[in-house]
Amino acid sequence: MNALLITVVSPLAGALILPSLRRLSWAGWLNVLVSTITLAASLNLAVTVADHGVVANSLFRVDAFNVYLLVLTAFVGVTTSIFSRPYMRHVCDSGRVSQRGMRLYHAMFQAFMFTMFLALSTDNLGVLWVSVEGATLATVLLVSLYRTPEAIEAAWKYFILCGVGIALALFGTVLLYFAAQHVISDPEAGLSWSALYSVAPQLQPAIMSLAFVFLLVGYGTKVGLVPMHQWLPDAHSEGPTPMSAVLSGLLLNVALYAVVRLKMLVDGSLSATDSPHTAGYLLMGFGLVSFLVAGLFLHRQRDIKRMFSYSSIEHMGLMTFAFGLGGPLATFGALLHMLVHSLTKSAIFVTVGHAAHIAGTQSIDHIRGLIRTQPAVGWGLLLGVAAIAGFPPFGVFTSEFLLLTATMQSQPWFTVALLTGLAVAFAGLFRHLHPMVYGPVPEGQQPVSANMLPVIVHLGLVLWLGLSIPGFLSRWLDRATELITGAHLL
Amino acid sequence: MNPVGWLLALVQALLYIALAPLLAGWVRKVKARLQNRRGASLWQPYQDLYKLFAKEARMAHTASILFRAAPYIVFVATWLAAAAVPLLTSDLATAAIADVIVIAGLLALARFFLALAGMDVGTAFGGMGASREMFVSALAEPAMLMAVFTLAMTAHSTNLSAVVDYQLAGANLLRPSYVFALAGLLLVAIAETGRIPVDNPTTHLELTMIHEAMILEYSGRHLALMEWAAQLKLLLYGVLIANVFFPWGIARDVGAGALGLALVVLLGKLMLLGVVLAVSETVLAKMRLFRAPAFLNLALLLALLGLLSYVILEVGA
Amino acid sequence: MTMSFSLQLAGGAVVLALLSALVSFFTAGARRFMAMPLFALAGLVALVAGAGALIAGGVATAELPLGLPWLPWQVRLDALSGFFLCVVGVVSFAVGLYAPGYLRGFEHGNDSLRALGGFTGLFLAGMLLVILADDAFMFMVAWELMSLSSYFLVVWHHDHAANRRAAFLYLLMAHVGGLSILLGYGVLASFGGGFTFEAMRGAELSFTWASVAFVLAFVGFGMKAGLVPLHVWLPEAHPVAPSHISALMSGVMLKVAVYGFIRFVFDLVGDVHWQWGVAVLIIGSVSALMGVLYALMQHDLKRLLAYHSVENIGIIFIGLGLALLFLAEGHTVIGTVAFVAALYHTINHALFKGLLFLGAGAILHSANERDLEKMGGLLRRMPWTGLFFLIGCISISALPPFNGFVSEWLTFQAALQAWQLDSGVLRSIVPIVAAVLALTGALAAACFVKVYGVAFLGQARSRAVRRARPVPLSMRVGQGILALLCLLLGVLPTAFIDLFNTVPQQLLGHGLRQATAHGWLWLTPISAQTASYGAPLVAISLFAVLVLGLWLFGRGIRRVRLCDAWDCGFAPPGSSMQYTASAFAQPIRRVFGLLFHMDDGVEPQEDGRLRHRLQVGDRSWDLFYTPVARTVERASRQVVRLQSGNIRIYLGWTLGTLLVLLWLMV
Amino acid sequence: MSLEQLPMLQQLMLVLAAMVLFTSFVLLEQARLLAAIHAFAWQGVLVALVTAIVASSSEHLHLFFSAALTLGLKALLIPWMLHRLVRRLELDRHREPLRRPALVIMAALALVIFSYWAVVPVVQQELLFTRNIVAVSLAVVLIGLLMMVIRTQAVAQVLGFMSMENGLFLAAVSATGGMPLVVELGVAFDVLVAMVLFGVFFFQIRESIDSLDVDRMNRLTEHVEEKS
Repeated sequence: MNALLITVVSPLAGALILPSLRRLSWAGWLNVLVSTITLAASLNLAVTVADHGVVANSLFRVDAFNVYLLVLTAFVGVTTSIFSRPYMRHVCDSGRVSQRGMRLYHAMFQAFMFTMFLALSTDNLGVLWVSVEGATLATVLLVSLYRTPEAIEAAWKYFILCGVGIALALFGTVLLYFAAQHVISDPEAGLSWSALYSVAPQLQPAIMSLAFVFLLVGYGTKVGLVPMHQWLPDAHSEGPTPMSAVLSGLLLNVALYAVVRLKMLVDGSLSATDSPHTAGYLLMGFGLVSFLVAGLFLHRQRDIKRMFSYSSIEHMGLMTFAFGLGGPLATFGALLHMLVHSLTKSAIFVTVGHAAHIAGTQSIDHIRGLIRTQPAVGWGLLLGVAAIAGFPPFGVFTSEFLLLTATMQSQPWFTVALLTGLAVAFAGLFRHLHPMVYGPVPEGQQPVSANMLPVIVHLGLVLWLGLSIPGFLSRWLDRATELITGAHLL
Repeated sequence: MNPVGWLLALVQALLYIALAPLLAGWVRKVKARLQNRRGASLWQPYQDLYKLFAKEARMAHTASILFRAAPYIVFVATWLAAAAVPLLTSDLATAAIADVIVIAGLLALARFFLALAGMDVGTAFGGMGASREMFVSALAEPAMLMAVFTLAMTAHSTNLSAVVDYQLAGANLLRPSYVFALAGLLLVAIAETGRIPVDNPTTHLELTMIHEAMILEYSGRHLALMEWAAQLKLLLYGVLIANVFFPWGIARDVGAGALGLALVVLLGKLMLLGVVLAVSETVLAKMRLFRAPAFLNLALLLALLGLLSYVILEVGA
Repeated sequence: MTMSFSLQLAGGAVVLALLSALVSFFTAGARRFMAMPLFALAGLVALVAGAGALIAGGVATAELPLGLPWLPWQVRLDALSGFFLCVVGVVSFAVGLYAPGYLRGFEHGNDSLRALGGFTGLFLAGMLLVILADDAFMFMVAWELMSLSSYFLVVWHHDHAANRRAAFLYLLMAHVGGLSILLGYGVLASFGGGFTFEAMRGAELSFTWASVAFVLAFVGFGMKAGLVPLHVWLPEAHPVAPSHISALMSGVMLKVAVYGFIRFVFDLVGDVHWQWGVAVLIIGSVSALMGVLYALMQHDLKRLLAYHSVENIGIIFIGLGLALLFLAEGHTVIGTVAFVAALYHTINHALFKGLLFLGAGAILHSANERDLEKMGGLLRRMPWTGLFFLIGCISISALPPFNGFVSEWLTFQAALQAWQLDSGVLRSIVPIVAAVLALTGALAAACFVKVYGVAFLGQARSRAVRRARPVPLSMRVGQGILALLCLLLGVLPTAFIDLFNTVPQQLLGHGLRQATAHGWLWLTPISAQTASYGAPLVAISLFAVLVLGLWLFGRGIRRVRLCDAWDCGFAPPGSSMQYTASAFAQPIRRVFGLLFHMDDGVEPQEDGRLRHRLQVGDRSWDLFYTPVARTVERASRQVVRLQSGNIRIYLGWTLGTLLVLLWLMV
Repeated sequence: MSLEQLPMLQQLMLVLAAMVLFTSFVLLEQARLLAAIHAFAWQGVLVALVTAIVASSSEHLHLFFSAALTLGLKALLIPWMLHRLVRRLELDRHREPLRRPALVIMAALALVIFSYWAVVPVVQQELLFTRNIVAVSLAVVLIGLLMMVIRTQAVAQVLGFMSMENGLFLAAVSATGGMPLVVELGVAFDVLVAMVLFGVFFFQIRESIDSLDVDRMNRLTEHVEEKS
């Protein structure tokens, strides 16, 4: 319990303390420190959960599913803060951000982490909603941190689109509460996920499916499902790179987490009706469309960060599809994919940040000859993209293998679409990657001081996961799978 | 295999190199007669060879070692190929070593080195000759293989002596496949031995020659070996046609009488073939190089028809 | 040597390969002396392991603590794997000996030898693991490891945009092929209930599903093996890699694809159907013919060799197709003959294609030239390479007494048994395939006369070539081993077929005992009276008569007088008057003109002189690939309309989606 | 049950709900920003009234609190902030007539009918008399969204967003008699912060493209053909 409190509270404390610090260097280190404390606490929490199954009280509920996301979030938070310390200094020295901007950055980084942890660990769907909205509010100012017209435009779109989406999600939540009231007498418990889950079969199917539409559109906007995805590439490409890393690596996961939790409820209530899989089909549809469309988008990119944000959309679509598919195998694969995608994608964004520094621009046409200029960055980008494109021995391949297998067993004809999508996306990524990493060096291009530690750690982990999934992790994921689908895989 | 058989095989192989110039001389003689010339004597080819062996060999200083090795390889390969074709007796030891595909392979080996030798000196004509030779043979070789495959399939064996035995044993059927195969093989033989209308062994007009262009740089014993190999090839094809399609008279047991008879019959058949060849060379004119494909495609077509008519008409029946 | 020990040896080979990769990645100093020797050692160990497996002829399995929690990597060594271990091992061994000398040429280049050596080791490890894999997951991991590392090797010279493009094409097609294979395994797995090969063997498939799986596997493995029309990556990717890598890719990696196909179709799917045989036959013969014709049109030596790989893979698949056909029709003996022919051609092609690429590498190393039109007279500059290259040319042209001839002879023998088939259609298809095979062989001979005549004979056509130096000893040894093996496999087919016999024994349940029943002199695939080939005797008599002839007439070798070329009495020819490679191929280009996408014309140079321009393109591009690319482009151009940039339109999308969903749900 | 049986208070409440719907039509139509802000304030008042009535007619007492909250936030604070912003941005003279008012009204009406069609069958078996207000509130939400779609003016878009929030609140009150308190507080807090941030953004946008016309924010697009 304390571990949980520390996990949730320490980022909040950080968010409050950090802006008051005068010395930026201290702020950077303190940022790392807070994240590390959080990580330690979350690991402790994970151990507790592994021992006792569920840690819960009136407001919080931590089970195998979300504790695994908690640890992931904390971990990516740490590595990103390690990366962001020198990176943001460099940005600040180059004069693109003021001192106030830096304080804002550090505060909002921790605030964002706080909302993430709150959203993950809470048991109350209302609080979940509040904190996801809070995440938007915390990050929107960071997106416009550079104050360029593009940045402000991106922030505005991000703000409006996500605000609207989240508002719709609130409507869905209201309907959910409405449905719950007939079953649960205590109004305070009416939004408690565990309470709802225990009575899911009694919830009125009609209301639940109506609610799910709103919730899906709402949280789906945050997940970045086509056609509500338009904010995502803008926000990723214009914000500072550490922000893109956590947005892509964490925020999308959390939104997807919310969708999955709600799907579990809806499935429970629809199980009696004649169309028990409606929610699953919706997810599959959205997932597949996002997957294919994003793959096509990759072919016409001019900005490197936009490109990778589209690849995030693509992978989110894949996971959504898998969760919609249901079944232990698909769910296991999706959970694993969440993990490896977050690790890989944040590593890629870190590398991209360095690449952009080297070339002095984000435009793909002007990033050239990275391998010659700075082999570490070039190879990091190359291997990262190879990993995200699903090449073994990296972990993404494992999860995609599982997903394809599951699809083939339940919906054989979807595999064709999936494979086409994979091939198209792959071509889209590499056709842009090739000229960037290879080829002669443009004159006057100098290596920069790059901190590749996060990249190495992340890719190393992904490689390990690809070669063999450690026992504790597989048991862990399996328990999460059991929570979601009610069936063991192992 | 009994030693006698091997001895016989050796004798026969020697007989081949002995007879080869004679056939060439005969064809020339008949041709001359048809053109109302007296022509050189039958033995002229032997005298040519002797003269060439006696002469000193010269070689361009741009030529490499391959240029000198080639004549021997060409001659030996051709000779080995010939040694596997039943000449007098169908019970031939060497036929088991090299079946018909190997024979084709050995001929191809000879051609390979012939062409290389043509390119070795680095003259324009040599390259031209090599190019054309390989071009012609590329189209002729499959036709030849198809033609002999027809025989092989009917006899269920690619071993020539087995094929001949099968022919002799079987009642004298009229097989449609054989008609085609024979026609195809005749055309191939003309093309492969460099006769009119595909090539002209007597010309030295730069732009028409194929075989001659390749051996243009040779002299002395090298040239002799090359010429001899060419005559050997002619004889080989002649015997192939004569003994495989019309095997009557070939000795089936190893006895002096039978062998003698076989020799006489064989000579008769070869003379006949020579006349046919001479006549055709007299009445036909040499084709342009790019008409040759049509000619060879016809050969390939005939051979394939033979094969197909076998698998369709004769197996089914 | 027991089976399990061979398996351990194979594992050792993998470890050694990885070790050489590590050495090159992490140490600068040791790389020069250790990496490549380790690589060669890995090849040798793999060869020994494979040979041991072939001799012992059992099955050994093991589990590695890697992979999925419920599916650890399954490893299995049987005769088939053993055979391909031999193929991989022998070429890798030769390459390992060759490479140190060759790499010296790169030490002053600006590409990192670190990556080159490292990925070479990974490449070998990947191929070995593919051969050892016994479950689909490990197979795919190893397969993609192979593709990925070879891609890094292809793109190693990444200064030219053309190389980058080639590498991209290669990786893309490798990826697509991998996905197709994965799907094929998926079909088997969903019927067999499990991703271990053991479970797949037990799968009961209807003809339709079996055919679906077959087609997927055929496409996937065919894409890697380079069957027409899936071959386009091959002539692009192989030439741009360093030559010893090209040797590995062309000589070995394509064989790994063949291995995959055999494993999938003959082992996992089990009962085959004649329709598949026909499909494989047709594709195979098309590949063989197209490959050799396109090869004839090339004048970049490595590109030409790459196209010949297409041809030879086609020949291998003709053999496999015949095997499928006869096995499906119940003629086990003939099917086995065809199968063995395919195996034999597999190892043959590995040997002589490796040899030829190493030779090309030697030329590149000492004359820095890939273009035939600039070569000439190299035989006198580098006699050893010249000799070995000649052996390679003879072998690949399927001329006795070298190895290429044996396998084609076996294939012909199998094809000649077509009369035993019941269906008239099949009976008439097989002979046509045989005709194509014969045509291919003849064209190949023509092509290599062109290559050898233009490159090694005649006079040098450029300065660099005129100055070419012999290559260092290590490179010569590497080529020499392969050349010697080409001769051995040509002269002693019976011995080797005895060795390979365990493969059909295990796979088809029927050996080829009768092939060697008449002693080591006689190769009699079906029966002595049907056909026999005394390869040793042919070789011996060739040699004996040659010696005799040299002794008779060769006494005058000293008595050859050197003079200018006669050339019909024209002026002594200069190097520019020689027949060029394009000129050599011109008659064939003209006859088969329909098949090529030709751009042929005369254009004036800036210095006013006229120059002949000739480009021969591959038709399959505009037939298959350009349309696909165009479709994707069009689709993406449509899709980006979603990102119009106007926030009100975005909001409109949200509203629309919401309304549509509500309408659907209520 | 029909209107006759309803007590006066509840009839009044239905009237108020109808008024809320009407105000959002007004918002949609209103060309002048200040007037629109006033309309929005009135909407807030009405929602607060509805909440109060529900509170009095039912036993959830915390609804009184949330009614007060709504009144303070939606009817006073936010309109006041917007007012200040508009004055400081010198937009008080700004008027932006709709291009096709008739069409917009038709669309809005269609949305009302649609939301009735969508919601009512779902809440039919519900006995709480406020069930039809759910349809109204959904309509308010959708109209707010529609307003954001058609209005090219950033402030107007924010108004649309805020009226969506009103609709949500109305739904919460009418359908379920208010959310749990913690959620209400959270939502209120978020809305407040959001409003502050909107204020910040108005100025940022103004200084970047010296206008608040969202149609002129179209730099970020993949769609190069049309973009010059």
